Amino acid sequence: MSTPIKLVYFAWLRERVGMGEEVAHLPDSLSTVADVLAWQQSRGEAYAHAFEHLPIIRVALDQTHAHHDEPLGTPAEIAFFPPMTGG
Amino acid sequence: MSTPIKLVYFAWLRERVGMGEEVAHLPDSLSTVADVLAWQQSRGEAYAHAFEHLPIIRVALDQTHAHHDEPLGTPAEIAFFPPMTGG
Amino acid sequence: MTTPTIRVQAEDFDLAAETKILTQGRHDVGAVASFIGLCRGEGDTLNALELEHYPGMAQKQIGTAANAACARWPVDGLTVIHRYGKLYPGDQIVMVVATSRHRDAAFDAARFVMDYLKTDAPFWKKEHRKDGQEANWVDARDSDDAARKRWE
Amino acid sequence: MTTPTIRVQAEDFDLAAETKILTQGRHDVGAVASFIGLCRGEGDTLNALELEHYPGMAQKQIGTAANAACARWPVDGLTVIHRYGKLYPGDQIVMVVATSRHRDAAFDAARFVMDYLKTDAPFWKKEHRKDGQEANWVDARDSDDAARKRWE
Repeated sequence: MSTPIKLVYFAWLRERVGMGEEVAHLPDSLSTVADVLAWQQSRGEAYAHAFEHLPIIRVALDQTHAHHDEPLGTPAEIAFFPPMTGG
Repeated sequence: MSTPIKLVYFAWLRERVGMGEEVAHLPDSLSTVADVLAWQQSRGEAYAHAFEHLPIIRVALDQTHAHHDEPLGTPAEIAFFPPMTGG
Repeated sequence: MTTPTIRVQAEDFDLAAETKILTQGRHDVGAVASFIGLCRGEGDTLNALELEHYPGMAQKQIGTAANAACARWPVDGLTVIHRYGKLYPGDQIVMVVATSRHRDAAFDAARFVMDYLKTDAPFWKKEHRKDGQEANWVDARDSDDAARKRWE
Repeated sequence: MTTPTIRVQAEDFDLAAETKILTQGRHDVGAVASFIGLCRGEGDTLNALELEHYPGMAQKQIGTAANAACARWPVDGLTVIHRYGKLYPGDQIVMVVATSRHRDAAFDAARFVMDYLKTDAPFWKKEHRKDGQEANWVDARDSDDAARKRWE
């Protein structure tokens, strides 16, 4: 089993998943950001709803923006959120 | 003889002419802004010095910028000044 | 290179006080460009705006934009403050102030930081309406992506 | 169309107070862009700056630029103040504040007014030096003409 990773959620992703953060063991088979997103979709109804429209979901690995096609690496924290609307 | 016109000077043009304003009778023959500038050059040493470098001298007719090739019209006030350096 | 000041906070801010910190006691600054973003009432339909942020990363992303501005233009001082939490119509949300010898650098740096912050800093706005309708998350604007791209 | 406020005065100004006049009691303003021009010390060589102006025409030219900005962008409020007389290093010379729903209009309007004012408003600066050398009139900068041209 892999090292546990902290997963954090913001805005409507947080609301749909039903929590702001969790600690999870990711399958060893996940090698890209896209793999992680596909895995999230498979984790039940709430996750499937939250991760329904993948193209609009942004991911940050250890607080750095990452494209879906980037390798996952070994982050301690993965964040999932919609496009940002600050300023 | 023509109507008297108020002539005003600013910055180093004012200093070279030796006064901030004067009232003068312009010759009837002057028909463009350039004509007025040439006339100023002919009015003695102080004016010749002030109006030495015509291309850098700006003119305003009744407080509106005028190019040297514009017709003089019948302004009540003509202003002469160097390029502006405000702001 | 100038080290920008970045703050992510719930409290209000004071542009005049922040400007004074950047200009006081130095006479090489000729230009101060600043920007304040305010919470709009949306035609009196908005009760409040809830600003969620990603602590740590919000500060980091604003810092990245601010450092890039200081590297790109001759900026003498740069301060960026972004609030989070519940804000009401008329409230201040964000401010940027940039100082420089000349105005072009100050204007460019302030605007650059605002454009990058809009698309790259992890903040999200939720609108609570006066009519009691369900609160909604504000959609990102395509024009903000376009604004960011003009600096590339 | 918005009617800008223009003042040409010897007295100092207060950007925060002028901003408050434009934003107070209205919740449709989302963006406030502002600029302040300060008197630089020129490496501690400047004693004072003397700002001469053409009364009447100075006000008129700033008004022309400000009205053009209000016609070109959706500006909600615009205030421009330019001082004249004797100013010292660190003193405020000029301010522009523009408000709008969105930031692009506010930034563009403020910068446009500054660029036009630099080349078209009848003000002249004379530098009085600390070393007692003869005072000199500041030369116009080519970069100011270029800045104005970018709006054409």
